[in-house]
Amino acid sequence: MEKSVLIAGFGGQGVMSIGKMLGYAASDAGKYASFYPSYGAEQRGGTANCTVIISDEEIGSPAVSKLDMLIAMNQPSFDKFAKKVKKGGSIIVNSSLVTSKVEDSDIAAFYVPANDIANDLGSPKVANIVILGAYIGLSGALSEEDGKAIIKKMLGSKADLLDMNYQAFDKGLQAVK
Amino acid sequence: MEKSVLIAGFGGQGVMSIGKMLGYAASDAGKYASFYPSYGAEQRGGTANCTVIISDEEIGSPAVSKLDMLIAMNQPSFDKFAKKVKKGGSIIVNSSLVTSKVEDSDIAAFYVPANDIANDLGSPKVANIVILGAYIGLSGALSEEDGKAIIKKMLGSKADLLDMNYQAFDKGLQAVK
Amino acid sequence: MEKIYERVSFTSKTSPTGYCPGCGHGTAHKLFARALEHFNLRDKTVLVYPVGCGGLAMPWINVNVIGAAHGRAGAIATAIKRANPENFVISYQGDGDLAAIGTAETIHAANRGESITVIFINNANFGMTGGQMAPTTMLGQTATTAQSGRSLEEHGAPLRMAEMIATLDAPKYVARFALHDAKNILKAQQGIMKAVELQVKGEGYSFVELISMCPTNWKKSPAECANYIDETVLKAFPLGVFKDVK
Amino acid sequence: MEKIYERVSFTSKTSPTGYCPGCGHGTAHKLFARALEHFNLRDKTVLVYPVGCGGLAMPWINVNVIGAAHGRAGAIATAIKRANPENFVISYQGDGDLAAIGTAETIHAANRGESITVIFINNANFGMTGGQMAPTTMLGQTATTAQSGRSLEEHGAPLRMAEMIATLDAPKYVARFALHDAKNILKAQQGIMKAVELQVKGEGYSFVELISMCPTNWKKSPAECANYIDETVLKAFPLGVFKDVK
Amino acid sequence: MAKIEIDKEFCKSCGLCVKECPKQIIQIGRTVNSKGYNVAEQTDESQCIGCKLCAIVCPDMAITVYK
Amino acid sequence: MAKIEIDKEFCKSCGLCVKECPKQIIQIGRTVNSKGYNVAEQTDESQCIGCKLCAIVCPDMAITVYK
Amino acid sequence: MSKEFIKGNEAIAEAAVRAGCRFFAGYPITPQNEVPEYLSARLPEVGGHFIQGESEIASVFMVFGVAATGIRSMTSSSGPGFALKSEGISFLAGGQIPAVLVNVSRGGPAIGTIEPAQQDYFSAVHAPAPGGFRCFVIAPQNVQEAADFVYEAFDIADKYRTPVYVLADGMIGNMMEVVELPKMRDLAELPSNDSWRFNKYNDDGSARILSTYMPMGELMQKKNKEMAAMYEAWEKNEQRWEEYMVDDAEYIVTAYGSSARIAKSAVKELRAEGVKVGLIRAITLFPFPKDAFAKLDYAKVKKMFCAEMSIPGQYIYDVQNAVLGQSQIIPIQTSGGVILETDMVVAAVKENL
Amino acid sequence: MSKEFIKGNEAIAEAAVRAGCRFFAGYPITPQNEVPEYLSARLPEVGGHFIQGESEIASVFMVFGVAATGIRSMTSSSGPGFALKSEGISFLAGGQIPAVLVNVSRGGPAIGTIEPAQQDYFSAVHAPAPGGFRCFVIAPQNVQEAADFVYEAFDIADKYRTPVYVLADGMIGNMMEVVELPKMRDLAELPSNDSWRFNKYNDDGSARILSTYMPMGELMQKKNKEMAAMYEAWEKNEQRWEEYMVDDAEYIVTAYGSSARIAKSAVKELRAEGVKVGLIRAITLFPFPKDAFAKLDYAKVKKMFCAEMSIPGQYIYDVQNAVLGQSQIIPIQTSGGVILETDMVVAAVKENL
Ligand SMILES: Cc1ncc(C[n+]2csc(CCOP(=O)(O)OP(=O)(O)O)c2C)c(N)n1
Ligand SMILES: Cc1ncc(C[n+]2csc(CCOP(=O)(O)OP(=O)(O)O)c2C)c(N)n1
Ligand code: SF4
Ligand code: SF4
Ligand code: SF4
Ligand code: SF4
Ligand code: SF4
Ligand code: SF4
Ligand SMILES: [Mg+2]
Ligand SMILES: [Mg+2]
Repeated sequence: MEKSVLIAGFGGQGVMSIGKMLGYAASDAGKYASFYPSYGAEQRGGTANCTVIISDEEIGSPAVSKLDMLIAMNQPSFDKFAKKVKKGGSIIVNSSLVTSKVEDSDIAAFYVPANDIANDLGSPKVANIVILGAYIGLSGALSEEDGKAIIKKMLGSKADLLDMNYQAFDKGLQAVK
Repeated sequence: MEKSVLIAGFGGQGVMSIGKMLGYAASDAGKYASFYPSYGAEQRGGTANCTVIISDEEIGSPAVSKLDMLIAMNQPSFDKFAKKVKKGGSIIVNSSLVTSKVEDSDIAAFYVPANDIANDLGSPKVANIVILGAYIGLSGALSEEDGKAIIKKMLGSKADLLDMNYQAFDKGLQAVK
Repeated sequence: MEKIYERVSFTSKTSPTGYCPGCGHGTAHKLFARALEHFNLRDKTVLVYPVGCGGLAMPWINVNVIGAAHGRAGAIATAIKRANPENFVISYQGDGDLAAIGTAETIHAANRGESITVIFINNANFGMTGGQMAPTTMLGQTATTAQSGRSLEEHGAPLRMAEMIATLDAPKYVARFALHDAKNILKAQQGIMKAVELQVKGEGYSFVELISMCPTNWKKSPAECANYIDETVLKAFPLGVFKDVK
Repeated sequence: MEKIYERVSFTSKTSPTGYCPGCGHGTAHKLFARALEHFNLRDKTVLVYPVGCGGLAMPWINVNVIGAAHGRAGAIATAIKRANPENFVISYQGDGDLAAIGTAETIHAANRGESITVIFINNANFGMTGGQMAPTTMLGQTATTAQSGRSLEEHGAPLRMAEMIATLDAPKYVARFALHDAKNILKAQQGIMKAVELQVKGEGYSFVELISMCPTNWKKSPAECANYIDETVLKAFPLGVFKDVK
Repeated sequence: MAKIEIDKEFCKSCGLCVKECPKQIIQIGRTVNSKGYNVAEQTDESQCIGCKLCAIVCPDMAITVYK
Repeated sequence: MAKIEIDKEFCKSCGLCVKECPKQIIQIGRTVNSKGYNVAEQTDESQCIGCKLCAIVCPDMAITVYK
Repeated sequence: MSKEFIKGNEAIAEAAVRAGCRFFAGYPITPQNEVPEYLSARLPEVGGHFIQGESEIASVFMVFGVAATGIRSMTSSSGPGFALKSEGISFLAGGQIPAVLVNVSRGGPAIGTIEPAQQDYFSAVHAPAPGGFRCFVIAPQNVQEAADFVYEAFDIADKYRTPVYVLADGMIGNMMEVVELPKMRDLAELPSNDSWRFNKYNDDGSARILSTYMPMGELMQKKNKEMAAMYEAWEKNEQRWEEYMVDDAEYIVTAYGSSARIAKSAVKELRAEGVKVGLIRAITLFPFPKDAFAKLDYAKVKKMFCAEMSIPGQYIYDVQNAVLGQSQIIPIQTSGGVILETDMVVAAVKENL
Repeated sequence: MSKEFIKGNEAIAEAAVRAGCRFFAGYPITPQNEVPEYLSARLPEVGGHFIQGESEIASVFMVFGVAATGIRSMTSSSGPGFALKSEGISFLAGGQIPAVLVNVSRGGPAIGTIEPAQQDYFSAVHAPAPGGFRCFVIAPQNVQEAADFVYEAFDIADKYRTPVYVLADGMIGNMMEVVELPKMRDLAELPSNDSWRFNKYNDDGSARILSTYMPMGELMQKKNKEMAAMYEAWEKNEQRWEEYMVDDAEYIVTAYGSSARIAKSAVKELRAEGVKVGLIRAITLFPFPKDAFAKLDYAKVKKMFCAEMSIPGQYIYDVQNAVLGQSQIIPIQTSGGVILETDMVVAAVKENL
């Protein structure tokens, strides 16, 4: 089993941290994982994306031509990367910011209004945790427990935020069920 | 016809200028000529030497393993280079400063007390012109006229010194006859 | 009503600079572009731009530009001006570029008194590569390669290029301004005008250092950056004209 | 009778330096060797010597030496001292080396305040390569690459490294002496003693510039060189202590 | 009588004009431009004295001033 | 009472000691050393005051001074 | 040993510390910045020293100075920075000083692009600088190997008293992977350097001279001959490569570094489709693993493919020199930050069956 | 045309002026000092500019700037100086700027020796800097060719908008020979550079950008492909070599530069003794004259000999890649300032008859 996902969005959307959390979780779960980031030359205002691969075996290319999954956090990312998803793959669309729909019928689409959910929870910052939940709900590469464990680990001393993050995670999971 | 000569001595003895004069003379005479200098790392106090080749054809290596002729202006040069002269070759020894004798019977030796001759002429500086004369007298690569012409050209505006230089040249010529 | 402030005529009409919000590079660009406009130099101008964030402006400014290797703008500008005296030559450089790797080129162009205008953006760090310590970083300021802050013992004090260059005989105008508020920006504009005029008149070398902010790597809002400059940076880098040969 | 002046104990007993007659490098070597002898430092010493004539002393001085690339002695000395604080580190450099190609390394070692002793032989030209113009060549002085003499307009003025370094915060002792007569040599010896002592006490960076002669390339006898220094060189390079932090 | 115009596509929401305006009549608004920045806007044109300070401080020449 | 000793193999005939000696009792002599240099020599030991100036100026530490 | 999910540049830095590296000097350049950043904080913790040089030149010469005192030292950079380090590398080789150089390479020439590429091959392998010397060059293909090879590089450097050049790329430097970091070395167990470090006086009290200047041709030639003999010893003893499904292969893909892991995916894909294809991955680039190519049965090999992230090709030239015309070699190349893709390799092979 | 007895370095300098060179920047280093020295006086005479840079780095970037304004420009140096020029050479190539680089090379690595050698071969031919680009490299064998090739180098540089690297050595630079210098070019007749020099505004008033920075991989790869195509064109159209007595030869000696003239003497000597030996001299080193080797009849060639003043061998590697195992190649090598001698070549051939 080898699963690739590309996560893309504006600089400030926590795209890189979702990717890293997936990697840490996979690592903790005893799997192989790679996280490959791509930045523009400009420090800000550009877009950011990363590719994460989780696998039971040694990983070949960390930057694949055809994706199992795309997480599109904003419209430009959707426009740029939707065509890189392979037939049978899926796209998680942050429908709070992306207005387009997935048109290819061979690709599964999951619309998760991550920013709205996060705002409803009272913390715009957890939009990326919502997405983390959605990814785990869908990909099968990691378990729910893996996801929660890594959230706990990442928060570290800020345990007071744990509940809120778990909630965001659960909302994400449910959104794709 | 290709004739090689290595001229060696202390830094201040005009070794390089003899070499260059031979080259200029050969060039003026329509021949091929090469002048290849070798300096130490120290600006002063070291020894200097150059190899001059005069030829009717294009010249191969400008730094030959076996010399047709050596001009040894001081003792260290004699010690270092005498063994590089080929059988049948010759050595012009500045016997004013070199006390050794050529021991190899296959090598012709010409002892020219260049500094003494120059001093006698009243100008210690023309010792190298004495040697130039000796070279031309011996090598056959250049004619007497070639030698005198180049002396004249080199002196340029200092024509008042011409006589003295011609005298030195002639003494050199005679010394090897 | 009449327009009393508008964009420089030859900069991009369609998009802003590529810099982060509040970045001093934008301000600096505006100021020298304004000076070129003022002296009608646009069609003679050759801009030597650096490796560093300052290079992002290159398609925006719409003057002839040549991209220097990191630190070498001083040498490139020198030579272009010597061989093409009809060109107006600006060298635009960051502090990593001008005061670290390019120290030699900077000092020797100044010492030879080349007829060029040097605009030096001192933002107290290596902006483009992600906030490493520069020779100009403040004591106590953190940087990705000085994570507990620059210290006098380990790193020495912030390097004052303008003062050092002012010790040389050849430079004609050496000054330092700041870009963190309108008052200072107006003074900087005057200084740049003066430096540009000097080259126009063929009088020699000028050096204008501009204390600038890098909100992204300072990890402060632009407004906080402005305060930091007032409270801290200007103590290490006093503003002023260090040399002005008439 | 008692010996009141003798050779330094650890320099060559069999041969003089490799320098030309009258060359200031020999004098400079003698002075710092004497200082090492005085403070009993020979067995701790690491001498970073340059590419340039100054490198010729290397087998003569009999201390541990490392040959720098041209201009890089400042960086090498910095790092050796940081990683080996028990060593006494001297960087010995010519003016082509320290003030041309090595400008950046020179200034940054000084600005960081490295605990090293820099001996700078200013002989107003590139000696070893045959008398090319250096940043320190006199106005009007001829050189193989400035055959009608250095000119202010084309080449700028002689570069005063000591003065420039004295504008920095970190250096503890910055001074210039001359080596052309006994009186000046004695003063230079004092300055070098002071600079050496500073490192011995762990107090930081010192820089001693020595105005030196190069009879071969100046095309003057040693005695004429001494006069040239008195009459011309010292006008461009005034002697003095530019910084002395207690 | 004076007014300013802010070019929405040039504004990067840095807030320096807000800080600088002596009349405190600029704020970061709710409009988002195509690059995702909330654009600065003038709140009360009538108070504008045309001092140009906002335009002078704007790193991106987003502001034009009329008087 | 003072005197100097000049190490012949160290002397390079630069003449700086000659220039420096306040008593003018050093000259470049006729002895040539193995490197081809005419060696400096003291002309009148009796006048030497042991001031060391000759030794101080000698770039090659060819001179030892006794007093 | 526990595993960590760690960024390539940080793995490189931590591995160096564990190998006993106690000095690092470098200058910022993307995509290797986390190496100096990490070490700026880490080295002081273990009693080591970090200096951000005023340039790449200063940095490499800082390493030259400290490595010459026997302390394990490293510098890192990327393409343009390695141009500036070239004189210093020449000094490390000429001075026979062990040190480790890490190139997290990007696209070129000149500033080029900060994205990953393999365009520094010739520079690393054939001519890190003028002068005709070589570095020992080793190329990791993933983060694990980046850590392992950097760790080992210090031992190779000490063994031969040579600079060892680890040729990585921006992909390896910037990606994170699950890695088992090597164990912390005890400095006391490292080989003694008292016989050669220049800042130790000899037992008889005489001084040591570390000079790369050889005024006499004979001396210089002697030294060149010694170096040439060392390179021959490497060629004999240190060639390293990986073979994957080569035994029955009719088609051989060869690659190194990041390209090799990508090529391996392609080989797996092709094997799954029944294509008899194998991979030869060069691990050491100098010494070049020419034995891997010499021992192939060319009667069986129908075609070879050489994949690299460089246009014009570079690695392919050394492959040609190893294959000596015994098989056609088809290039598969991207460059300048365009990443080689598994599909490209698969397609190239299929087109040539 | 009159002949002159002139020093190699001066012939190089004068030939550059006659070719239309009007800008030179350089930094002193033996054995090329007469090039800058001569030009410091000569260039102002013809309205050109000479600058002694504060370093080799500054010098090459001065040339970069001025050459980019369309003025014919040159720099020169020797080994260690070329290490420092490497980033600048990469900028010339990356910026597609015509310029001439002259390396009067000496022994290495590091400071090495100031005496002549051929140890900068790989650096010149394979990797003047990281980044995977090449220079057009041409190697004179005597002072006449040094002048001629430098003269021609400016035209090649303009034709391809590339740096052209003249690889000479300290022997050629410092010796004097009888030379016929090329004629003075009229600047007005040189090809126009208005289409590309960056300091001219476009006719529509828009500005020109000279940048080697390509943030997008695709752009960089496109550029790399264009450069690769140019190198292929060189390989097709610009290979140059000299053959001497090759037709009936059973033994082939190959060499370039100074070594080639020495080898030629040896070939003459051997022919006089009846040995059927010939010489292939590489004139262009990049493009490498591989056609010279491809067209040999290897059935007839018994053995080949490769002479160079470099240990380890470098030129021999490219010869191997051209010969592709079809003949044994026996190295004849000196290095580090030890001059190759005719006798060595003669002896090597005789031992292997
Ligand atoms: C030779 C070389 N070394 C390093 C780099 C990497 N680099 C790019 S920009 C930069 C520093 C930028 O800092 P600064 O000059 O202060 O400009 P800023 O971005 O702060 O405006 C560096 C080190 C490079 N491109 N080339
Ligand atoms: C990188 C490099 N560039 C140039 C040289 C050639 N070189 C050797 S010594 C020297 C200059 C010496 O001048 P200076 O430093 O003033 O020392 P001096 O000989 O005058 O004492 C130069 C340029 C070199 N060895 N390495
Ligand atoms: S990183 Fe700093 S210097 Fe660079 S554009 Fe952003 S704010 Fe400006
Ligand atoms: S050339 Fe000058 S600096 Fe060099 S040894 Fe001779 S006198 Fe001294
Ligand atoms: S012109 Fe002055 S008053 Fe008007 S908005 Fe701008 S800063 Fe405020
Ligand atoms: S200063 Fe300019 S960029 Fe900043 S918020 Fe105001 S208008 Fe926008
Ligand atoms: S010690 Fe004084 S008096 Fe005696 S010789 Fe020397 S300089 Fe002259
Ligand atoms: S100063 Fe020394 S070297 Fe010079 S002449 Fe006197 S003794 Fe000889
Ligand atoms: Mg900066
Ligand atoms: Mg000097």
